[in-house]
Amino acid sequence: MPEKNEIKKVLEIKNLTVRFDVDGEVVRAVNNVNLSLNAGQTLGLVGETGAGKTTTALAALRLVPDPPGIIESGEIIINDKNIMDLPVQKMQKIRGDEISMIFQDPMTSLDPVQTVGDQIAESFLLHLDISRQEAVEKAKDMLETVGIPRERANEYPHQFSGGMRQRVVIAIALACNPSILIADEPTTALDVTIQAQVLELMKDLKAQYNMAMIMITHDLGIIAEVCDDVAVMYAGRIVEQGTLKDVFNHTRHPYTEGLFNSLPNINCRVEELTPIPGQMPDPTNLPKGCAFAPRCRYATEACKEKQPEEHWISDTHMVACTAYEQEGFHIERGDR
Amino acid sequence: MWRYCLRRILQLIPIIIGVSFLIYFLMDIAPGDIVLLKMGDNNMTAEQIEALYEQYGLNQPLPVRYLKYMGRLLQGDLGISQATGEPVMDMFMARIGSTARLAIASVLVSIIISIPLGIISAVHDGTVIDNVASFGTLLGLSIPNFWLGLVLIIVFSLKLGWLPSNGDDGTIKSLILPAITIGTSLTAALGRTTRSSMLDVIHQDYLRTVRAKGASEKIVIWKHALKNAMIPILTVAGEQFAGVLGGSALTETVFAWPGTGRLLIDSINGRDVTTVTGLLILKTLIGSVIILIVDLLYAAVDPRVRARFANSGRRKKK
Amino acid sequence: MKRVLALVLATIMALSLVACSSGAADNSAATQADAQSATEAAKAEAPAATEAAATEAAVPEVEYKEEVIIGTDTKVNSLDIQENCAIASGYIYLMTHEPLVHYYEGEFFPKLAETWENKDGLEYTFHLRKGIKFHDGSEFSADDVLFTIKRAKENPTTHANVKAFVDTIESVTKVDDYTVVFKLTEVNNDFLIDMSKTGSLGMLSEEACAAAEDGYKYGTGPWVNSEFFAEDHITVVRNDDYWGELPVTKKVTFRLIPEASARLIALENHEIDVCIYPDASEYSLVEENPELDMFTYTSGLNYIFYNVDQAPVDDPNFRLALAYATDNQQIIDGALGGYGVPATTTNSLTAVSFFDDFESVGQSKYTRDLDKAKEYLAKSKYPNGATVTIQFTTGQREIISQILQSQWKDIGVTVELDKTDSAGRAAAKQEDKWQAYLASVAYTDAGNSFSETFVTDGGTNQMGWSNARVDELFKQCAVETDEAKRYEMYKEIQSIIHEECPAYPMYYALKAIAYNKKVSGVKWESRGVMEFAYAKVEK
Amino acid sequence: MNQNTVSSSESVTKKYKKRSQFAEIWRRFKQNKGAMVGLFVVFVIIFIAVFADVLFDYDTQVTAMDIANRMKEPCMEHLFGTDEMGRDIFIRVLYGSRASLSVGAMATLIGLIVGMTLGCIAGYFGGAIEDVIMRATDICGSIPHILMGIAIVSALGVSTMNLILALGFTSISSFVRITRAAVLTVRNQEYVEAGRAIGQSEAKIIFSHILPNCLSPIIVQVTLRIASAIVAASSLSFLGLGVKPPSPEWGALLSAGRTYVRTKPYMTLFPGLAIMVTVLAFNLVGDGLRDALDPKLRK
Repeated sequence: MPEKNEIKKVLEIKNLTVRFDVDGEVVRAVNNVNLSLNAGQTLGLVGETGAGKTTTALAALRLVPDPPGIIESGEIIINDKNIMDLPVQKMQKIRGDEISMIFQDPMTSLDPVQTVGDQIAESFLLHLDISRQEAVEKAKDMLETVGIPRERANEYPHQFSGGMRQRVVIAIALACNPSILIADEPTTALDVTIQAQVLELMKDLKAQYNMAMIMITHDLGIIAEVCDDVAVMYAGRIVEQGTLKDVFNHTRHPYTEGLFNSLPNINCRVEELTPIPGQMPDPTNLPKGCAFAPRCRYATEACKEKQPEEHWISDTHMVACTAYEQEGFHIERGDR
Repeated sequence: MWRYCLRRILQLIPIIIGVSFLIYFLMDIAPGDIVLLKMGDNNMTAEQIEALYEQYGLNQPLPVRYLKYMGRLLQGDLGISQATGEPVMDMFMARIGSTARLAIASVLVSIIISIPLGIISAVHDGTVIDNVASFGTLLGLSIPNFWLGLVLIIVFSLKLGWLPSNGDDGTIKSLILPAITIGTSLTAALGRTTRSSMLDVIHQDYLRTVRAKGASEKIVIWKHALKNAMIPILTVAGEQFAGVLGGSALTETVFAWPGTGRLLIDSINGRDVTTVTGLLILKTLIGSVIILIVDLLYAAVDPRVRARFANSGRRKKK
Repeated sequence: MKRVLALVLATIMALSLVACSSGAADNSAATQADAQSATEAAKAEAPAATEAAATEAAVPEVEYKEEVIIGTDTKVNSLDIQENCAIASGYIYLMTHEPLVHYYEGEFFPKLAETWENKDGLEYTFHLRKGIKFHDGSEFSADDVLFTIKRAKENPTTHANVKAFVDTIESVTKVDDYTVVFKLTEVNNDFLIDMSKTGSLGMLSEEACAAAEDGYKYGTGPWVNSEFFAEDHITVVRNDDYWGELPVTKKVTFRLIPEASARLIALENHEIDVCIYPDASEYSLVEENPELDMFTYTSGLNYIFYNVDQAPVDDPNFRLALAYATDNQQIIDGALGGYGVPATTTNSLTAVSFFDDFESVGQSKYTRDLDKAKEYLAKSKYPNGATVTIQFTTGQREIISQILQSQWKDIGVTVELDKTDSAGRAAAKQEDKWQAYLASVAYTDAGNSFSETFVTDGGTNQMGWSNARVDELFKQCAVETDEAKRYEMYKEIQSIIHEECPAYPMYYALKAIAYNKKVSGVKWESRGVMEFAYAKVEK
Repeated sequence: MNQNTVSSSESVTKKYKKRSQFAEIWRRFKQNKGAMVGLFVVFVIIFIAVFADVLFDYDTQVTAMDIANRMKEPCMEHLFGTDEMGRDIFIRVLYGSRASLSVGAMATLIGLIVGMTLGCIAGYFGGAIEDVIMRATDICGSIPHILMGIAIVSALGVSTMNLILALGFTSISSFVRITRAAVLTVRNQEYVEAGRAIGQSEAKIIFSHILPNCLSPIIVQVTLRIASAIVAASSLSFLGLGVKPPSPEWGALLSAGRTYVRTKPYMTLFPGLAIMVTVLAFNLVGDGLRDALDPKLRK
């Protein structure tokens, strides 16, 4: 995607650190994360389960459950407002109106005892000064927009299939035309065929509504399909960030490389899958140095001692890896 | 749904047979009987006693008496009180109104206290607020009922003169004190259920969806969470209602409340087997019907249950 | 002991005088009236009462409430007056039903019989009042008297006391519609007192009883049974066709409030006008309350009954050992808060036959004297002590039995407590499985009244005790007309009982009825059989 | 709950696997301050109950009357005052813990043993036996407990043993239901299948596999039941169906003092408080245990 520096930033996350205090122990979920999102842009956030993707997204809506979650530091700026300073009522006005979120599991994201029409209408009622009747009408319109016949507004979630429910969730999220949509693994829980339909729908709607979107996923295929930019998270940190091309074709971080290596390659089926050895470190007890170092085949003593710093390879491409302090270091997966 | 109701009502038959037999048996092994009681401290000749036993039909062995009773019961006849000569059904009808009013008011008191406290507890799970709120719901349970009743009478009737101290004059005023006395003893169970049911619900994804819409916590908790947490709460409230309908004899005694509980205790003391058995059968019936109604209420609360009812008459398993 | 007794009696008198001051007009009018001129008296009664009321409240006219509410403690199970002898039911029966003769504080007054004659103590002729109607409209006549006695004799649910009395009536014959003759099986000096008991011998309507199963609820009294709801209330409404003086009040409700504290609170709270039996511990609250007053009287005699067929209480010496180990005053202080009179003999305090000067006949009174108690114990079959089970039913007796437990321990007698309910007691008695039982018996003032406890197979002879000499003496007393000779025989009876101690007299409880000072017109009665027929409450 | 924390608590559990299950429960229980206070109070009361006869002499201090000193207001000599027979209420309340606790505990024990056995049989064997047991349970459960208690004590006569029997009988149905439900959930788990596969006897399977795995709801029920049995005992005392005098059971003290509720309020206040504190403590412990034993309710 060509660079457009003048485009408005709709979301900026600066130095975000989130921890959870669970049973007297501290879980470091998000550490010093920086992200920014321009209007109309789609950012992919990739990482293993537990990398801190969802927490980062929830923080953007200030929905990190508290207790036990605590946003230790950081600024989150939505449309030029630092939401960390906003009173609760103001924040509620922003949620759903300026920033929306779609959750992973459509089976559990809908209130089982309210009709889907009412659940969509609630969004309108919360943000627009309209009557209930009007809101219900608008909700029905919205259902049509996501491809569900409007007559079904009076039905309950249990009468819908998974894919349909996710459409309802999307309708709720998009009801008030937010400028930012965060989609947290929106297709993971769906059948493969439905996945494609839902993704297609999201792409269409994104274009139609001209939203910025953060697509959280661990599926690199989805990233390739819908995203402009990619950020890779590991143990609560962003380890590599850049345009789709930067990250996919000019991979720099050993972890990103590991991710690609663990994907089956249809073009080269002889190649054996090489999963990343070991497991993600215990977030209550992160290593002093690079969190990936214990699993990293390039790791040096320095990696274990020191937190990696950001290395900017280009204006758009960042990698956080200590190894790049050495002259001439490169990983195996070269530029493609 | 009708099939479901019918099935539930049919299931009552063995229960009623069991209850009536158990009570008949217990009353039979209890020392003394209505004849000896009528004699009181006085001496009677053997013939006189024999005549009385015959008059009350007590000269027959237990199985015969029981079968006779059941035979009449089959025809819907609950028999005639041995102590007063009135039909048991009439005695029950004369008192059930007071008891029902008291039961409704008590459960309302319980709901008013325990649901908010249970919710607060759940929302502030694990904090000091949770502890205080849980403590609050437990308090009523820990105070012996009759003592609380007497203290309430002293404070609100005697010292403050706000409320009548006893009796049922049909007004809300006379209901308040006995309802508080019973209601507070119910808060623990209902509050506990509310708390755990809310805790189950409160971390559900759909509440996050509602929050993400921009809804305030008030809407999240009271509109979405509470409605979802309602089934266990309804169950307990229904059981409590049935329970108070069945027996609040102590409070009825303290407040001189003309309900069925006192009638039952007096009948037990008076060894009035017909009345005791009849009352307990009626209580069992009413209690079961209430619990059935609560089950049907689930459908009103939860569309999934509604769907299950609509789909088949199969037995619902929770 | 005597001083205390005198003091208490004085208090009772004073209290009852005060209480009766407003109703005194009725009483004095009634006292003046003699048997022959009863009709005139009834006529004279009304103006006397109005006169008194007029002088009392000359300036402002006193207005009365339409309803009097009386809080009671005992459930009345039935309105059948022949089935029940409890005082609580008596309150109601006294208002709705009338006997032939009325008895009040030692004197007889005509009621449904205008006059009566007695021939040789065995034959009584009653001349009935004419033109009296039952509540159901049927007319009162000699047939109803015959029916009432017949029903009492034949109905299996008739209370044993009533039955015992009617069994002494050999026959009742109708001379004409308004004259009946009673023939007795034996002379009974107390016949008229027994006849006056409303509970047993209020007149029932033959017609009403034939028409309806609950025809017994229709009497001839100034009040008509209206609502009957045993656990809550019993209401009577004024009988506007009453032959005598009409009450001012239109409705009297007896509300059952089982808890004593709650009942008194209801009185203080103006929810009821009269509170039957407040708890003794709360008498002080009544005394401190300027709005309230109290009528106190000594009620029945509280006994320890011994089952004389059961070891170890089968031995008189053992029973006497227990008697001399017991301290009545401690029982009264501990269980009754001091509101009781220690009993010294087995008779009513106010009975003409009362005798307790046992020193004069070479005996000694029962006082706690451990040496004497141990002496008797040593003489008994159980010189090393034994275990006695005390059976009891109500709360107060629970404390008494604990006090006895504590007292008797001092002579090496162990007490087991057996708490039961009245049905349990009835069963124990029937099966003869008990040793000692705490109970009270209320006697009338009649000399012979305590016989029912001590003659062989007497109505309240729970002990199974039988003494030929006592039986003989009671029989003689009933027919003896010389007062002095009779008293000598009563002395001997009480002395024999004292020596054998089949029943140990503990105390006479001081009972009370608290009421709002605005209440007047209640006929307080020293035995506790209050008449609320003319009760009224100032607005 | 958000997926981060879920995964992290998974790893937490993993990490503490080496700790015993008991230590884990205890750790969670400790965090509940209310439950800890309750536990402390329960221990104090049990301590007093166990050593009551060491601290006081039953004959001379607990039941001996002293009419001269009756109805003394609370003072230094008699901390809680004296009753109508002049007995020290403080000593009677302390000694009463023995009677009250043993009534509560014994009654619960009866309910537990009978109820657990029947519940186990019903849940494990199923079929006709289950039907019979559950119908019988429904019958007993459908009669209000307090009325059932009244009927039983009236029938058997007033005594401490009969009170315990009555309260025990009424608590059977809840134990049957709870045990059966718990057994049903573990009956078909793999480790039970495994036991069956290697030919263990039914009894062995029940006692070594099934029961230990459904203990937690039963333990919670036990603590709550003890509390409610103490309250129920006081209710029956009020109706004159409690323990035999002169036992200083709290319900009996409360009931005996009720006529003096206005003139001598301390006579009911202290036994009332004793019941309240004990019942509260047991309930707090029960609730705490419930939370500690059932981690899915917690975060």
